[in-house]
Amino acid sequence: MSAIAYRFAVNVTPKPGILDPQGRAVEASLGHLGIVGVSGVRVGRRIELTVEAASEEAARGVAGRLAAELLANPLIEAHEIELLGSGAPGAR
Amino acid sequence: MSAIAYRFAVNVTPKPGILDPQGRAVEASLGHLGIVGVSGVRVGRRIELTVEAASEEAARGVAGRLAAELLANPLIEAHEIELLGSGAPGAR
Amino acid sequence: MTAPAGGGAGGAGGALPLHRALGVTDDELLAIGDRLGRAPNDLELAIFSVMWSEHCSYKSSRPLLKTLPTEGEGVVAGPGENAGVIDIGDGLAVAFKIESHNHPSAVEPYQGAATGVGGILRDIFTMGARPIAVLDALRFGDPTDARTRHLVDGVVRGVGGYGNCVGVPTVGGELIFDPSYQGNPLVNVMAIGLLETRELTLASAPGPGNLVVLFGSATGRDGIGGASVLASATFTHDDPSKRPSVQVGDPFAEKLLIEASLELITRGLVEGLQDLGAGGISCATSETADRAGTGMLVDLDAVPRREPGMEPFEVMISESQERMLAVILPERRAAVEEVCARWGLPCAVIGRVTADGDIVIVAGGLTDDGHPAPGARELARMPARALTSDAIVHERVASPPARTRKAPAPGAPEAASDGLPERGMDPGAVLLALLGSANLASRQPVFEQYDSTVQTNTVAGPGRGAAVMRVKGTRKALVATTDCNAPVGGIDPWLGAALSVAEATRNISITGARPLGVTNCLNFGDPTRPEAFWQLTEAVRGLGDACRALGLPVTGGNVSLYNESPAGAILPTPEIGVVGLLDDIDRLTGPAFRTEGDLVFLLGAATPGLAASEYARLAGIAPEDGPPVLDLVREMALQRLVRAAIGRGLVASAQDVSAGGFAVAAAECAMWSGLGARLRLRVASSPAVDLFGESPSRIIISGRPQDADDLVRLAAGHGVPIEQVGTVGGSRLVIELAGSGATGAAEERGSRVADALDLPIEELDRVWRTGLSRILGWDAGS
Amino acid sequence: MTRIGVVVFPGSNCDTDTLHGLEVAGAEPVALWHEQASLDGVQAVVLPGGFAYGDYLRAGVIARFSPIMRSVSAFAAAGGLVLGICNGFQVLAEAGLVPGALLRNRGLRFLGRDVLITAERNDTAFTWLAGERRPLRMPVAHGEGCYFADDETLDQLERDGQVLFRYVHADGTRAGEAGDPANPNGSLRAIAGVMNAAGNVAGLMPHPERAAEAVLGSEDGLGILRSLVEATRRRAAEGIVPTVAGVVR
Ligand SMILES: Nc1ncnc2c1ncn2[C@@H]1O[C@H](COP(=O)(O)OP(=O)(O)O)[C@@H](O)[C@H]1O
Ligand SMILES: [Mg+2]
Repeated sequence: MSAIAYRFAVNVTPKPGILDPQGRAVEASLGHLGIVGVSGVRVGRRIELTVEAASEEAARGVAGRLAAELLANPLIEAHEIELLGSGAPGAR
Repeated sequence: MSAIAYRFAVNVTPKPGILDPQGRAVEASLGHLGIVGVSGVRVGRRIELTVEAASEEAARGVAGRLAAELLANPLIEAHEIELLGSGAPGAR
Repeated sequence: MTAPAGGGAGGAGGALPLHRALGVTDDELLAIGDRLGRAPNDLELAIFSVMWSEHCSYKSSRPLLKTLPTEGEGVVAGPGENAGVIDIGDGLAVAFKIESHNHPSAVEPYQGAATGVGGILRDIFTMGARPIAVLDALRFGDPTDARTRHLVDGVVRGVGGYGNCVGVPTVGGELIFDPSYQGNPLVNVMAIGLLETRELTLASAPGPGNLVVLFGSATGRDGIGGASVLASATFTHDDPSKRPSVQVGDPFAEKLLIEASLELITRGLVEGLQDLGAGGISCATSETADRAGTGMLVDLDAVPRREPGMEPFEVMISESQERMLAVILPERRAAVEEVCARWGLPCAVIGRVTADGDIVIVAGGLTDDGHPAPGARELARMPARALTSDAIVHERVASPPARTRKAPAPGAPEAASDGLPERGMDPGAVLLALLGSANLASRQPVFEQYDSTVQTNTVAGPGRGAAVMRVKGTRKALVATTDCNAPVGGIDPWLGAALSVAEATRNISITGARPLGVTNCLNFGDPTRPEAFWQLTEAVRGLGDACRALGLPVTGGNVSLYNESPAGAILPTPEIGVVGLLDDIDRLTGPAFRTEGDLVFLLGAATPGLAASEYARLAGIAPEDGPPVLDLVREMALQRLVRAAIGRGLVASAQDVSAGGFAVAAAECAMWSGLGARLRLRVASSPAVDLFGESPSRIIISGRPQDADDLVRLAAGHGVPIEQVGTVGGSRLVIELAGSGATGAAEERGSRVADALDLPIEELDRVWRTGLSRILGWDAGS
Repeated sequence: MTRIGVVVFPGSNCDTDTLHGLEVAGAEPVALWHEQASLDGVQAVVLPGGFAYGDYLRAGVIARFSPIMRSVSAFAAAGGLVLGICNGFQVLAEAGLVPGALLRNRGLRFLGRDVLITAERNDTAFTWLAGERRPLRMPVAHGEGCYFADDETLDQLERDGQVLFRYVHADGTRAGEAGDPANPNGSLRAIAGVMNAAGNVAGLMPHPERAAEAVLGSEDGLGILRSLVEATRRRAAEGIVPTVAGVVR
């Protein structure tokens, strides 16, 4: 088949206004590390995956479905999809 | 002061060869979702943060230290730093 | 000396011959050649290096372990199997074992501890037992040090992360801080399982022609060199070249592995079952074959892999987690595959059992009837015995240190005394300091990160002495604890080990249960150092003596050597795990006082010796002081007495006197019940010894006034001293000191020592409850 | 006999506990494998605790796509009684069968200990035998139990009586949000359990099945299990299985 392998990253971040205790914990520990000037820390997930499809659009569609249905919880999380590269199937 | 606010993302992913149980579980569940053609799933973290510094180099340095010492575990995780944007301090 | 040829080619580090790079000494290389009748090739050498590591071969400790008593009532499986198994009646048996994961946890605390839990659980369900409990015994350096805090945090999260997910409750353990563990923390994990006796499954590979099945996770490059390099070489955490590729645990896969393995066993589908741990496929194949006197033909290509391009040696010694090896009859293949598939686990036939006693590894596949396929290459051939039971044994040299008496612990106050500390004056202040101290404060901030109630058997979880699990479908309960008195071991390793056995079994007996057997994890230093080997030798002697005196079998255990860092060796730490059986759970007795007006008794009597006590850590000791003595005959009599008294319903509560002494034990009885007590203690030697000394063989019990005469008579019949020391009641703990020694020490020093300790329970409780979080810098609350 | 199904996902680890607890509560419990579509004719369904699919990614999210969950959703839509405990609650929330989401505990640590909760209502199929507004003691054991919904939703849940359990102090007063040890995970408005608008699907984080026998130190959870079992029995007797929700008097 003429499928191409697309590598995507799905970045999932807590929506603004949603509690992010992990981000707060990172900020709280900056002092111990002697790091200053850092703020607005938000901790989310990054999922990298390869989709084999006939076109970038098709591949993006699959990644998008996966992101919306599985990887992110729309109630609390935002997500964006980033194309990392593409190539022949099997070669990652 | 002449500090500028730089917004970074730190992407933390399991190193190649290191077992990634989460990625494996996601892959195993794709069948139930009726999704085919997805492989090589790796689950990591994405941390977004703002660094105030006089220059991009300086800001990147701070983000890098934070990533290496706190956000990623160098034994099992790789990380990369991505500049998301910059602007006047306080405006995120 | 010139080493025989053998894999000079692949040698890492240029000039270093391969065998040495792999940690194989020149002598060992000769011994390998002897057993093979030729020089090993590189693959064989790599396999030998792992199998002959201290970790897998017990080459330094095996002769010592042979001296331990292993016979006992009901023992179904003892040392040599993956876990000890003891019959508990009703067609049931209990399997238990303790193991270390010290060095991996020092490198990567979360994964090190997590995979430690995973490994010991596999030892349990390999036997056909469902894991029902985990206990974690942890030792670290200075709790205020940043690196220690990082380790504590990671290890605790790792234990919980794994145990919570697989659904085995963590019901007990230990958390001890001592400077000697600064560079080398200890992570020992004990697991307990329950099985129907008829389902006992052994790790052997009988029946030439049987299939060898590998199931569970795919094999990756995890922990390559881990067993040989990591677990056997002196560890420096700054040396990146020693950093192996870290093993990552997958508790979800383990949960599936438990269910699949137990289903295979219940349905009678396996002839033998063995988990894969250190040494990976090499170890599992050779050990199961050796136990059955068979050999194995291993089809390397059939091993499911996680990564492309793995070398044969990597496949053979990989320590990828969550894998099992089963030996099955050929006709059961489909049924086995069906079970694995249902649980979502990869499963592959990787070889055949053979009759010739050799482990033979081939590339290129096997024929259907189990012979190397045409064109297949034989990569290695080694007698299974040579890899396991006939591995090299080293006769190490033991010699006691020139000065066995150690200086007081670093950081201990200069001013030494066997009285009450000048600074403290008030014994109440000393008690509060002890209750809030790193080693005695409540461990709740740690164990509340564990699921201790899953499986709905936990009658007494962590926090108040031994753990108690009911056995569903019976009136019985299993009682378990871990203990180790390492500080005394630092002065006298025989005594340290014997005291550990005494305390652990006493913790079982005070619930009313009868100790069944002992498992142990011997954490020691570099055995090539005569002093460290002497410590090991003495500790094993102490362990054996105590178990013989108390009539208990040692059913298994684990040895962890080379626990040293540039800062020095750890205290000799023979961690003891004990499981006991309570026949009637209605008789279960706890440490907390029960009823206002009950009388309080002290069974046994204090003896002098404050060295290595928590009090000494706080206050220092007189330079000439030593540790307390242990009389194993008295200990046995005491434990018999308390079990008999509980059996007759004469005891409302029972708490043993251990770390922190009488005062701390009494405070626990009070805090945990919310009931105070007014006690009067006759001082025999000095106030510090009677209040805070840790001499063994003492128990505080409470009982109804009308049972006092029976109790006194029963104690006399057992030859155990008993003293009525007071009454339960009120909201304060009052301990008055009476007798000739009460004021003598104070007068000598010309200082004023209060002769009574009088504190509200609330205050005791607050100090005890908040101590650990404060010391570790963990913020309380959520 | 009242047949109540307990769904077994790969990684469920409270399935046998829940089967046992339901039996103690008087039901005939039936294990339901995640890959089956049929509910085997059970009269109510419980999603048990554990770590379905390892709880990897997000607690409960992968389990939600199991074949059996399609049947559970249909059963719920038809009015069948469904209770999710701990991980089961997380699965229900991910599946949208109950409102809200369960975030990581605010303390960022797994927490296993006894808590006190009260039933906010005693007229539901899950609480009518649980004990009138009395603090109930039972264990929690979870890392992701912080109940979250936006303010509007929270107001609506309170208004419509969909808040089923709250964390409380010993005197029965509602626990605070962050920093109050009585609220183990920092749940908003101290919410420990909720139900759907129809009142036939409920989830809670604490484990009633671990507090269903005196030997385990508390029987307070038994009332919750018995509520479900008895409500199911009555509905069966009335020939309404499954049926549109209801409040059991
Ligand atoms: N790391 C730990 N994990 C779980 N439970 C622990 C841990 N450390 C201590 N505990 C529990 O805390 C209590 C006190 O520990 P310890 O002082 O060693 O007990 P004991 O004096 O009864 O031997 C025991 O119930 C023990 O099981
Ligand atoms: Mg102890």
